[in-house]
Amino acid sequence: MKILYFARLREVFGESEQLSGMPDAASLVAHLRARGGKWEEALSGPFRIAVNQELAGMDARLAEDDEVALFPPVTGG
Amino acid sequence: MKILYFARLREVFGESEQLSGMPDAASLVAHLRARGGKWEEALSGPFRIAVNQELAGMDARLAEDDEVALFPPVTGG
Amino acid sequence: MEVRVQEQDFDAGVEIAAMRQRVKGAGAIVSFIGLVRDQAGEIGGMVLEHYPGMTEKALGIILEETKNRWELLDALVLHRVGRLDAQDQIVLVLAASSHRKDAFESASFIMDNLKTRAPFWKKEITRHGERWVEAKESDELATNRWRREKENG
Amino acid sequence: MEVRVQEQDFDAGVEIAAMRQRVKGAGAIVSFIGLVRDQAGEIGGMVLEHYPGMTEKALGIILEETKNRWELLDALVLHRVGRLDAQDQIVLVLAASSHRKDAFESASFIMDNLKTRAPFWKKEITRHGERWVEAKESDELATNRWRREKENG
Repeated sequence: MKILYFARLREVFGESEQLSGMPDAASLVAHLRARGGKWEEALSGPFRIAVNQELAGMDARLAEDDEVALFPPVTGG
Repeated sequence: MKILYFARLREVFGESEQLSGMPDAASLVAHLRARGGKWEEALSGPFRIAVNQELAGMDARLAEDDEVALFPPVTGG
Repeated sequence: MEVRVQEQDFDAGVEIAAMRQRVKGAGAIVSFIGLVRDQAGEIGGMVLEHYPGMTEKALGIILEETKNRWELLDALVLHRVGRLDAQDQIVLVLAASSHRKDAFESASFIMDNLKTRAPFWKKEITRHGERWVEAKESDELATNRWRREKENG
Repeated sequence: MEVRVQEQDFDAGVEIAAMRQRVKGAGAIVSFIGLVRDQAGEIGGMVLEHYPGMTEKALGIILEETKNRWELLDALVLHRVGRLDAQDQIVLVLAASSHRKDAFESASFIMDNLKTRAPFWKKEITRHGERWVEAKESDELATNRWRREKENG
């Protein structure tokens, strides 16, 4: 699955990466945090997850062809 | 005092008239109603009173140099 | 703060641009435009009468109340009078504030109070003749809602 | 119903005029303009990032919800991205309805939901450097208020 990062998270993690074998959003986040360092740090603050361009919770199921995005709480308008 | 009429009341009563010796708004209205006919009829529906260009109640005191206006409930905007 | 009563049409874009120039530091500008509605293709036009002098005074008081209640940086009320056709613009209200909630509520408060306290009267011209528009109870209720909200909060 | 995301500036007057042309029978058009606020003369500008694709989808969903809840004849959300300067226009929301209350509440609902659900991020450029704008709790509360109002009535 494709993982996208935006705003502050993009500056720390880069624009995107490919990952596989993540059954749900919580597993994905745990996997990223386990990388330690900047990953653990950046994901300790508030962030949001979107699955296929819709906001989702940590319990969201993930499929291999999903587009998953992690980003800070939005601040437009 | 000068009495002004607007909208539906203006069409029935004319634009304005001079009256004197009306101590308050209620006396003025009673005086106009006592004329009977179109006066009684037009003042049987809802209407508003302004004294010196501010909305006032029937208990509003009147002075000889006041500008008093009678008109239907407003419908602008 | 400005009140204008005029026969000629207005351009909301021009008024908004002028307000942006005047007001530095605004974060939000809300505009309301009221139009001559023609629901059934019945209304050929409208004549708007007002009470010169009282109109400006009443709108000025409403703007003062708005300024006392919200963080309002600038406001404009522009109301047309005279002959209007279907779909013509009747009224423009602008409210500028630092915060969107203040701008929205200011514009809404001004319109609700204008509807019940500013001396304008509409006479519709239909195929069947002319008729004075009746005041709506819902407008009185909308004005009273602000009074209640103030008392409760 | 229209959603636009663009770098270039917009003219609210042109958009309002276009909506008036499109929508026959509207009685009220409410517009909201959000501006880059510079409270202390500190902000030299701003960069607005977004999530292409999701932005349009999220705004489309918000417009659908608005249409289901109010009598909405037409609506526009136009949001800028990229580099903006102090006092530049960021966002334009238009809502047209037969009734002023529906137009006001629609525009306000769209803005409140845009603030918490549309993927835009602001980075301020100040004299002291750049910083990502923090989300405000008051925006979450504003969005939640609509949810509560719906549940209560």
